[in-house]
This record gives sequence, structure tokens and C-alpha cells, in this order.
Amino acid sequence: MTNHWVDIRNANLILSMGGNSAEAHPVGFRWVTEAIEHNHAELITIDPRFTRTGAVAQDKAFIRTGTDIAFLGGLISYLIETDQIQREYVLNYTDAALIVRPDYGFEDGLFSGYDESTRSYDKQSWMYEMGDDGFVRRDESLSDPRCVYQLLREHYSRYTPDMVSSISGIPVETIQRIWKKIAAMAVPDKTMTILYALGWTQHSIGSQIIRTAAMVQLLLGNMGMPGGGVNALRGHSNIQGLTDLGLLSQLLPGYMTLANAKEQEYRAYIDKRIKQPTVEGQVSYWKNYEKFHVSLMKSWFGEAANEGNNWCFDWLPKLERPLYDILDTFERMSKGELNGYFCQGFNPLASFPDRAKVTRALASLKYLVVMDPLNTETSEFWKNYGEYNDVDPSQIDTEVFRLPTCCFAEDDGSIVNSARWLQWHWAAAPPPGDARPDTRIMGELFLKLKQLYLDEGGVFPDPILNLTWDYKIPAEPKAEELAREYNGRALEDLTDEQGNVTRRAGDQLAGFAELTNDGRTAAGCWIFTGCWTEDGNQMANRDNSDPYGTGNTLGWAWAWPMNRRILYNRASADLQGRPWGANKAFIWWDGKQGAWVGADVPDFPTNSPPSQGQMPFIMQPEGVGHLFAGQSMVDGPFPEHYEPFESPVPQNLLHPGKEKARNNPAARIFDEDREALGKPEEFPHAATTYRLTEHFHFWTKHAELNAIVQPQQFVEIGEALAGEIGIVAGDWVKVSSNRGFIKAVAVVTKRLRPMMIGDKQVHHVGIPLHWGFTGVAKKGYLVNALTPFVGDANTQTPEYKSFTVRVEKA
Amino acid sequence: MKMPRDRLIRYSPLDRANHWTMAMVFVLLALSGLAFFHPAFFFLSHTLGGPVWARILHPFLGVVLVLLFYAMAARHVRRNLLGENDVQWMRQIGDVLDNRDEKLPPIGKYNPGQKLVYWSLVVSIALLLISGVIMWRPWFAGYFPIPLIRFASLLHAVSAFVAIVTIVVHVYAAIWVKGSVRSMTRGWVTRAWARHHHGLWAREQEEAQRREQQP
Amino acid sequence: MINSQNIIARSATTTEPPQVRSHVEEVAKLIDVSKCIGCKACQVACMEWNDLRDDVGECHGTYDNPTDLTAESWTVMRFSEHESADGNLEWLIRKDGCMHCAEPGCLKACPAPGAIVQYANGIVDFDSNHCIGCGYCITGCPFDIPRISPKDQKSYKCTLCSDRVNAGMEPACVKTCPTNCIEFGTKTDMLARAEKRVGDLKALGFRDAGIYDPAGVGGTHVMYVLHHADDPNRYSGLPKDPRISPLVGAWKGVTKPIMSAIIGITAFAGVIHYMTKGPKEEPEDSPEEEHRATRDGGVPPASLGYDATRRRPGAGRNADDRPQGEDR
Amino acid sequence: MAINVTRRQFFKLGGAGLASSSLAMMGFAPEPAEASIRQFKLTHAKETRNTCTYCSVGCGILIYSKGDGSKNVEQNVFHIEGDPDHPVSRGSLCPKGAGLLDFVHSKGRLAYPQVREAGSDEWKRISWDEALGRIARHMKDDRDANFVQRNAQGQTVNHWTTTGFLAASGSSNEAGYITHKVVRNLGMVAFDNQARV
Repeated sequence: MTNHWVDIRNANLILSMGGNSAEAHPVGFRWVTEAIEHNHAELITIDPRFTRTGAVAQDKAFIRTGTDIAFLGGLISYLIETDQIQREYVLNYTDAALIVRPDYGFEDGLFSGYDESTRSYDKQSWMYEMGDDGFVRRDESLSDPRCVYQLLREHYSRYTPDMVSSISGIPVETIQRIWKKIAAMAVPDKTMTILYALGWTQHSIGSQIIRTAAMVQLLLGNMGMPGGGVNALRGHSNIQGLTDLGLLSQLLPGYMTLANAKEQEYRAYIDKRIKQPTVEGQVSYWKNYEKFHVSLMKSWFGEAANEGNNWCFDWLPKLERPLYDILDTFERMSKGELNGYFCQGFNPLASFPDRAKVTRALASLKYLVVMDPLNTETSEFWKNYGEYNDVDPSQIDTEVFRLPTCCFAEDDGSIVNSARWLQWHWAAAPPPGDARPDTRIMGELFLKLKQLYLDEGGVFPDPILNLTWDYKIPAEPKAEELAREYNGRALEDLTDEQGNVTRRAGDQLAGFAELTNDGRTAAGCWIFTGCWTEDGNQMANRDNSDPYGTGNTLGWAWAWPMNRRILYNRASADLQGRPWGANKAFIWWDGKQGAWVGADVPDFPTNSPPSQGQMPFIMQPEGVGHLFAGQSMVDGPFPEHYEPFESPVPQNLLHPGKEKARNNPAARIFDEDREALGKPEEFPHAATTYRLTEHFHFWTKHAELNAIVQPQQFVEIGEALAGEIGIVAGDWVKVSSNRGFIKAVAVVTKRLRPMMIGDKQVHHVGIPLHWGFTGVAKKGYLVNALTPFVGDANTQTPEYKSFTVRVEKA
Repeated sequence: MKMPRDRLIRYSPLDRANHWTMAMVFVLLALSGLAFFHPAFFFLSHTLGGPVWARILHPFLGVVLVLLFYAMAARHVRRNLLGENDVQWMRQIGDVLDNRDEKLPPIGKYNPGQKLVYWSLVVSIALLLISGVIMWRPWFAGYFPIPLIRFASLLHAVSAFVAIVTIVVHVYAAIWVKGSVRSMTRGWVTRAWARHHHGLWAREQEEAQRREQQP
Repeated sequence: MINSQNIIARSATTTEPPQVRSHVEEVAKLIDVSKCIGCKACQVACMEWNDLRDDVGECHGTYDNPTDLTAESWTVMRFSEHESADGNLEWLIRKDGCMHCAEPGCLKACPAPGAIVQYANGIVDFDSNHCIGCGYCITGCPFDIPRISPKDQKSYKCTLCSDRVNAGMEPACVKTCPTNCIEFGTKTDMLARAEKRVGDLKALGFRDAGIYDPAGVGGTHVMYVLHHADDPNRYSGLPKDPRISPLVGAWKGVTKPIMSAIIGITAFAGVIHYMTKGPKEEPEDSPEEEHRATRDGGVPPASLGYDATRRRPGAGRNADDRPQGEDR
Repeated sequence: MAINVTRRQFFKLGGAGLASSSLAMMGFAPEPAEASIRQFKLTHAKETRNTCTYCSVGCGILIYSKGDGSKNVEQNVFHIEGDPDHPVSRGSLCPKGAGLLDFVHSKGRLAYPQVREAGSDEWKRISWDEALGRIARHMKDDRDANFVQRNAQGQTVNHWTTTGFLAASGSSNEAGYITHKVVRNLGMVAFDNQARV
């Protein structure tokens, strides 16, 4: 979330799209109901189904799954053509005026630089044009045909209401009615907030859908504003934290990235990541990358990391493939290229696409280690559960270890919510039996391995033997010790320019501004620096006062970065540093104090006056929000609608007859998985998977209370489709894709209606995902038996939200 | 057993056993039923071992009563049809109450008052059975709509009221008409009692005796 | 706001309960249906707080689960898809449960003293220790709320978390409600709050928005804000004008004293009769007796005799075969 | 619980019982005293502040446990409800959060380390020492055999691609941090968490 949960109440319009906020985040949704009642906000939801969010929304539209870019792209065109944009904001706080290189282009559904053989783009041309002064050229009049604004206008001119309607299935009048309401938010003192979740992420164009939303918000001047922003309602309690801590194949903590194999030189690696300002005088905070990186390496390797060995740069693994994501890993695993796999609180048998392939892959392992509080399906993938898990244990030679872990109630620590708040929690009771905290399991495992390397030697033991491990009980690192470590401390006395000591050696650091690139500081996760200072554990703060009445409670827990609650909040004030509207006052420039002040910690250099011309988007080299993504996306600088890899519609209506532009041309798909895609003739129904409010993934089927309120697997189908296949509510249906099938009870509803796509009637089938073969709820089929093994081009997140099935009476 | 000459058999041992079983069952039913009917009688629920046991046993006892009662009623239905002199007897109800028995016409085995008791119970127990089943938890009530249960509950109360009043009258009559209790305990009445209260029945019995003695 | 939960009405009790705390303010739960997302948090919180676990059931083709109130589900969400004539579809979701009537039909019907009580703050509570399992509360309730447990044959329903309210906390469902669709406070405050919400809804175009606080049961301590108060039936059969059925009124009202009195009077009349008129003494066995009928009636004995053969041919013949005095 | 009664007490009890039951037979059962119907169950419970483990709203929760925290008493969680001080949740919880108690006490909770041997169809309970020892052995064998220090192009890569690791986005930052620290420095790259899906 760029903003935070309570801030939703400051919105004037709430767009819940690409997610069913009431269903998946009911308590967050309370702030939507607050906004409706107390701010007279309107809630609009756009979803393939009439959802629980829809039950309390004032306006809604039903969209064919996977066509959100069409709707939002059309909206961008509408905003531009009707001149309903927040012009001052767009001109100054976005890249609208920046000029793009002349060789950038878009034709037949492909951006310039496409290489069909590798299914990838050469992004060379996707750049701003640099002037002779070394900075990006700009056109304040926004009239240059190569300026971002004009390119944007041209790109989305194809997204007419009729085109959007024929792709998305939303009637033209509904589209126009909703666009009009959204456009009304372009005035400075009104904001729309966008709430989305995996309904946008889990598509082969997922990242681009989200980008389109961000572009809309930039045009409306809603980024950095209270009651605005693009807000990912994240799914797991600490998915934000684990992302922040970089537990992803290509990341290091704090959104630093691993080097790829070509990056053999430390300096080149750093220089590529240090972003110097490309517009004069801008902050471009990533210019500090090396400080963060060196502090991480000092945290991990202590004395062993020094300037002489490039701070152990070579000890870090380097990437040979673009991404070792889960799709890539299970592709390799299914080919026998992996021997071992660890699942720490993860249930891939249920969570990864194409369950049959996942089973094959796990069965090819030599050893599998599952650490979990619960008896997961993955840990028993080898066990026969009849039709729910039809395997022969004697044919599976994987050695499976199952290690019981503590749950939330049994350990201390912090987790990061969707609003980036780090909240500390305390253990209430001991775990059952001999279960142990993950920290202890990892600690003991590491010490056992280290001992083996000490005793036997082995390949490249350096990072293992030199890893800092100064925990008081080495086998049981305490949460407090680890939190202090990732916050960071001074290794030597730090001094200011006058030579005054600002931080004693050994003291906790108060913020990442104290980090240095010369080895004097250590910090395990720079964005978390400030969470455990010399004043103690900031994450345990419990002051919920809201002095400005904006819903900003700076004294409650601690948010990264530096306790800022709304990112880019400098944008909530105009060029002169005044709030855009009295009701939207959040932070502003106080000339007397010579500082930015207000309800939040400024996400900006505190003493940089408006006259200095620094722009709000301090992480960008240009200081402005990007309507043009440049090279940051692999599949195009402007989002373009492509059909899901399995679609009931045979072609991309924007590019009829252009087969290359039917699906995302830069999405990776393995050959075997392409073969496993279904044809619309055989699998005519558009399917989408989702959560229900009563359940959490595959956890709560183990909790009796939740099993009681939603006991058995079902699929939702509309009355029209039910009539076609001759079933009524409560009957059993079989849902098949080209990869497998499930059987479930049919919930027949008026809330799903067929859509006309071109001249074709498309039925949607809704498939909740919570059942499996373990737990106290009724046994059910893992729904990933159906889903395709294809992911988003940028993140490789599987396309769970759009695929095709056939529904029949069971 | 040979009956002494001055006695007539009025109730067989089976009849008597049935009657007294019914009497006990009825009393228990009435007491427990009253306990649920009015808070003032709630303490009576202890006669069946406390309120919960009263709730459990009451309907089963009701079924026992129904079986016993209709087994008996079926055998006596003919004797309880309106008979000779019954209308006249009813017209003279003042004489009945004033004990001016000598003015009354002779009647059969049962007088109209007894017949009224009979038919009152035949009807009220039938209604008690039907309404009782409808409101019987946990076994049957669930199968009926609540408005019907409400009607049944009211009907049950009213029928029970009728039955209880009837039995009160019946009991009083037995106390009032000396010799009646003995007829139901020992089974016999004196020839004089029979001639006095049930002239036609006495004559019929005596004729039957005579026929028996003349082979 | 909430004093000690003194009892102001008690089932099957004819005397006055203590009334000295009659100034205790009445409480109420307000359910704003227009804010409800049907998440069932209230269902779960209710079971959790009250240590209940209903059966893990089955899906019957709807979102409703458990599909009905049970002795272990004191509240359930009822989902209804209502399509108006102009094709406008609404998904109306209502939290069902005890309404805590000011004039509770359950309490009126209950025969067990103290099994149902009403506190001064308006909460109607069941005390299972006194419950006898007769189900009269079900018969008496105009909302079809109480349920008898198949496990112990005792009746259960929402207690409005009287234990929490007594400790100064709101009921579990109210506290957990994510969207604030359930609120709790004094009845006065809740009515004011409801008025405000009705105004909001009218401003949003729901012309028939209104408060559901039915007068037929003296008002309730659980109230709804409905967008279609003109047609409460649309919300999964919420009764439009609920009141204690006249049948129940008759059963548990006037009939009780009248019939009890008549039974008593009948018995007493017997005593009086016996005292004034005396018994019909056992007649002496005298030969005259045989001729009394002849004398009185003036009818020849033969014609007065019980001659079954003349009136009922079959019966007379059988009488001959009978043992002495025996009827079959 | 056993009641110790002497013979004399027995007769007294029996007598009283007989007397009271005969009274009851006569319809004079004493009515139970009218106490408060429901006892408040949180009195004297220990309250621990925590955060809901499910979605990312991060609702504050209060965990109530029995046992007063003295060393010889095991805490046992018996109730969980929302933390009214929490600025986002203000005491409310969704149906998942409201049911957290049954997650803590789920029948599906694992209590002991187990192994399923190759080809077997059952679990076998093992000690932590054996479990971690065997896992470490597997890891070292695989790492030593398949760790790549230089790739075919002669570039230093220092990675280990034949063992992968999925981390849990339901675990704490501290668990995540130490997991990253260990896993990455063993050279693993096939390393993801739920954020990937």
C-alpha cells in the first residue's frame, strides 16, 4: 500500500477492482464503510462477479476476467480526451512533459525491440531522450509528439468505449458512467483510492494492470495524497515483511538485487544500481545503494567483509537465469534437476499451478523438508487419499521430513502489514509438544551444517564459516537479537562533518541516513533501520493518538521507511508546498520553521524548500511519477491489453489476426505447459479462483470454527449456465481444464451473469480455493489441478485468475 | 367364582385393573400437565421426578393412557349410546342432584351422566393425542409448522381442561353414589344398588341369571 | 449504562420480581443491514466466546452455513438475492438471531420458573439449568429463534452476551464486526443512531429505508436498519409485523387462570353438593325395589325391561351366552 | 474428585438426602438460588498482545490464557479477541481472526519431528537431533556435489541450484531474516516466498 488502511476513510471515491476487498480484508474494509458514511464517499467495484464487496457498493460493473487494462486504458484515454486530469500535478509531478527517444514505438501490438525467439524485448529504445546538459529533455507545453503525454494519448486512443466494452463485456453506458465518476476526482481536493489484490496480480499481465492503475492515479493527482494511492491489499500477515527482507530469488533485503552472472565486477554492480538524478537537482534516493549494500554485507560477514574483498561481493550467489522463480524451479524439479527442497510454512502442492506437475516434481526429489505448524497437503503429497490424492507411496522415493513449528501465539517477533507497519507481538503460550520456533530450527540447522563443514571441509565453505553468529544462545537466536541486527548498529564511532561523534560504536542506528559505504555501519535490512533504536523497540509502540485527525497514528508501531505512513506524501502539497485542498492537508512547507511539517513524517528531505524544485518521487531519478515505465518493466513501457493465455475469446480484439499480440508477448511459458493449454471450443467457460472470507488459504480448514461456517468445497455458477447444463443449487458439478478436474457442489446464483464478448456469450465460473485432503473441513479437491503453469512477465506470478474450464453435471 | 345371590358383577377384574391403571396414569398426566400449564402448579412436576422427567415422561404416559382408554372405550361403546329413558333421566337432572332417585326412570348399565363422561373423554383424549403428538419434543414437533404447534398447544390445554373437569365430576360422582367405588374395586354391586341406580341393567342381569339357572 | 443484571421478568413466575433498579437503561444492538458484508465474523465470534462448536456441515448450494440457527449457532447470516422488476439485483444479507423482544413470546410461553429471564436492561436470557426442554419457547417466539439441542434437550439462543454486558463490554458479535454494521449501546442512543443511518440511506436513494423495531412485541433490543423497511420479508423472511400469536396469547394468557379456576370450582362444587345434598346412600336390598319402576312409571314391567332382542337383535342373542354380568 | 465421608457423615448425608427427596416428592423442592446466570470468563486470565496471523491488515489481537505466569504453570490459550486499541482494527476481527483459537488448538497441529522414508506409506517419529542431523547431511552432500563456483563461461557464480527453499510469509521478520541469512549464504537461488504467487 502506498497509503494505509485507516487512510481509506479520507477517500472521496473508492475503486475496488482486482480484488474483493470486503471478502478478503473485511477489517480493512471497515475504513471503506467509514468513508462511505462519514466522508460521503462512493464505492465502486469492478469484478467478474457480484461479490460481497458488491453487496454494499453503490455502483458496480461486471468485467470479463483479465481485461482490466482495457477498462483502465480506456479510462486514461477518456481522462485525457475530456481534459479531466489534475493538470498542475501531472505537469510537475509526473513525467508527462519528458521526451522519449525517437526510436521507441509500438506496432501491431508489440513494442519496439521485440525478439520473438527469446520472447523478450530489447529495451534500449524505451528511454527518455537526454539533452546536451546530461538531463532528460522536457516540453512544458505537453505538445511535443514525443513527450510522454502525447505518446500516452496516442497509445490509448485505440481504447474507445466500444472497444473496451467489446473486450471487457461491460456495457458502454456503464463504462461511461463509471469513468465519469472517476474523472470527477481529477480536482485537487478530491481523491480516489484504488484497492486491489491478487485479482490484478495473478495474470500474465498482472504487473501491467497495476501500473495502469498507478498511471490513472498520477493523472488524477492522487498519489501521495491522503485518501489516494494504489493500495495492494496483501494476502499474508507478513508477506510484506518477507518481500521487504528480500526472500525472493533475485532479491537481497531492502529491495536490493543480486548480481547476475555477467556482473562480475563489484563496482559495475554498484554503479548500475546507484541511480543518479536524470533531472537536475532531484533526490534520486537510490544513489545511496552502496551504503545499504555494504551495511548488509557487514551485518552478514562482519570483519570478513572489507573493502579489499569488495565486501565479500563474490560470496553472494549470482543469477544465471533471469529468475529462479517457483515456475522455473518446479519446471527444473519436474525434470529431475533438484535434489532437495524446503517448505517453511508453505504448501506448494496446493498453491502452485498445475497440481499434477507439482506432484511429479516433488516425487523426483531426494529429500523434502516441511516446516509447518500444520499438517499440510505438501507434507503428505506421497500419501494416498483416494480421489483427492491418488498416488502410490511405494513409487515415491522422496524422503520427507516434517518439522513442527510454533504459530503466532507461541513466539515473539514482528510482522509487517500491508501498510508497511512493523508490529511487535508477544508469545502467549508454549507450542504443542516439541514444536519449535522457525528461528531456532534455522539456527540449529545452520550450526549443524557449519559443524559438518568444520569437520569435513567441503565446497566453498567461506560464507558459511564466516557468517556472523553472535547470538547469546547460538542455537536459539532470540527475536530481539535478530531485530536489533536487521535494524543495524554503528561498528565504529560515526561523526558529522565537524568531527562530532553522532553515534557511538555499538549503538543502534536511528535511521538509514546514518548508513555508510565504508564499513562503519552494519544493517541487515536498510529499510527497517529505525525500528529498534537506542530508544528501544519502536515496533512495540502503542500510542494510537491521531493529533491531526487524519487517521495517521505515528505513535502506533513503526512503518518503513522512517515511520512514514503515506509514501510520496510531498505530493499532497502543491509546488509552493501548500496542501491541494484544506480537507486534504497532510504535510506542508512551514516557511518559519524552514521545514516540511504535518501529520506524517515527510517522505522528502525535511528542509528542502519548495523553491529548490525537488520533486516528490524521490526514489525516481527524475523525481517524478512515471507514466512511461521506461525500462523498469520487461513487457512494455505502457500497459497494453493482452488476452489471458487461456481465454474464451480466440483473439485480442485490439489486434485482430495478430497472433503474436494475442497473449503477453514477453511472458515466459515452457513448451510443455503451452501444450497443456486448453482450446476455447473444448473449455468454453472463463474461470477464476479466489478466496472466501470465511477461510484463509489452506490453513483454516484445520480450524473447526472456520470449517463450520464454510464446510465444503463449492463452485459458483450463474443461473444461465446452470440451466444450460441442467443443474440446480446443491448439485455436484465436475469442472475440468486441460490439466485436471475437480468436483464440487454448485452454488447457483443470480450474481454471475453471462457476458457478451463480441458476438459470443461467455459464462464465468468462480472457484474458491480453500479445500484439500487434510483438515477438519470436508475433504475437497485442490483447485490447482485446473490452473495453467504460466506467469506474469515481470513477477512470474501464476495466472490463477484467468483460465478456461468446462463445467458439467457430476 | 360363584357370586352370592344378592350381588351382581358390574366390572370384571380386567376392567378394574384397566380402570385403576388409567386412573393412576391420568392423575400423573394431569398433575404433570398442570405443572406446565400454570406456574402455580409447577411444583406438581416433582410427582414425575422433577420438571425435566415430567417433560420426558408426560407424553409417554399419554400414549399409555390412550392405549388403555381406547381399549376400554371400544368395548363399552355400545353401552354408551343414548338409550331408553336417557332423555327423560336428563330432563330430571334436578331430581338426580337432589337425590330424589325414586322419581327417575330406570336406565341401563350407564346413566346419561356416565355416558357424558365417556364421550367427553373419548373426544378430549383423542384431541389430546393429536395435539400432544404435534407438540411432542424432541420427536415430532420438528415436523410441524410452528403456527400449527401453537394451535395444538392451545387445543391440548383446552382438551386437558375438559378431561380434567370430566374426571373431577366422575370422581365426585363415585364418592357421591355410595357403592360405586366398591363396584370398581371389588367388581360387584348389590342387587338393590343395581335395581336402584340401573334398573334396566339389573333386570337384564337378573334375567340372564335366571336363564342360566334354567337349563 | 448497564447496572447489575437484575431480573425484571421471569418465566412461569406470578409474583413481582425486584424492581428497585428500574432506572437501569435499556440496551440495544443495532444491525445496519446496509453495511453488512455477510462475512460471518459474528457467527464465529459468537461460537468462540460462548464455547460452542456446531457440526461441520455441508454446502447446500448457498453461502448460508450453518443453514439455520441451532443450539450451537445462536446467530447465522442469511443471504438472499433479490432481483427487482427493473432487473436491479441486490444481495441482501441479514444476521439472524434473537431479537430480545420487550415482550418476549418465549418467556410468556415458558413453563419452567426462571428458565427464561428478562433483565432490566432488556436482555432476554435462557438459563439452561432451569430449562426442561419442552420447546414452548419455540412455540411462543414470533421470530422462530430458540433451538433445542439434540445433545441435552435444552433450549438455547443468543444471550446478547449478558456476561460481557454485565462486565461492561459489548457483545462478542458487536465487537468483532469488521464493518461496524453491528453496534451496541443504550436503546435511546441506538435509535438515534438508526435514525441517522436511515437519513443517510434515504439520501442515497433508498426511499423506503427505515428502522425495524416492531411494536407488536413491544419493540426489540436488537434492531435493524433496513434499506427496504417497507418489505422486511425480503431479508430472508423477516416478519413484517411480528407479535405474539393470539393462539399463544390464549394458551398462556386468559385460559390459564380461567381454566384453573373452573377446575377448582368444579371440585369445590362437589364438596358443597355433598355437604348440602349428601350422598346417594347404598339402597337396602328389599323386594319392593324390584317393582319401583312399575309404580313410578306406570308402565308394565315387561315393556320397561331391557329387552335387547327387540331393539337390537344381534346383541340380545349374545347376551344369553355371556357369563354373569360381564360385558365384552 | 473423590469426596471423603465418614460413616457418620454418610448417614447424615443420606438422611438429609432422603428428607430432601421426600420433600421433593411432595412437591416442595427448594428452588435453586438465583445467581448470575453467566460467569465472565476472562476474570483473572492473562492477556497477551499479538497480531493476527492471517491476512495483511495486521489486526491487533488479545490472547487470553489460563495460568498466572508462574514458572510451574503452563499457559493455555482459551480465548482470543480483537485489541480495541489497535488503530486499524479497533477491536474487530473477521471470521478468520475471530476463529484464531481453533487454529492454535487445531487437531492438525504438528507436535513432533517426523520422517517419511523413501517408498514408505507412514510417518515415523524421530528426535530433533536426528531430523536436523539427517537434513544437514543431505544438504551438505547435495551442496558439495552440485555447488557451482564458476559457470561454463568461467564467470564466478557461487550458487547452489539443486536445493530450493520456500520461506513463509506467515512467519515473523526475525524468522525471515535469519532464513534469508542462512539460505542465501549457502548459495541458494531457488528461494521464494508467497509473494511470488
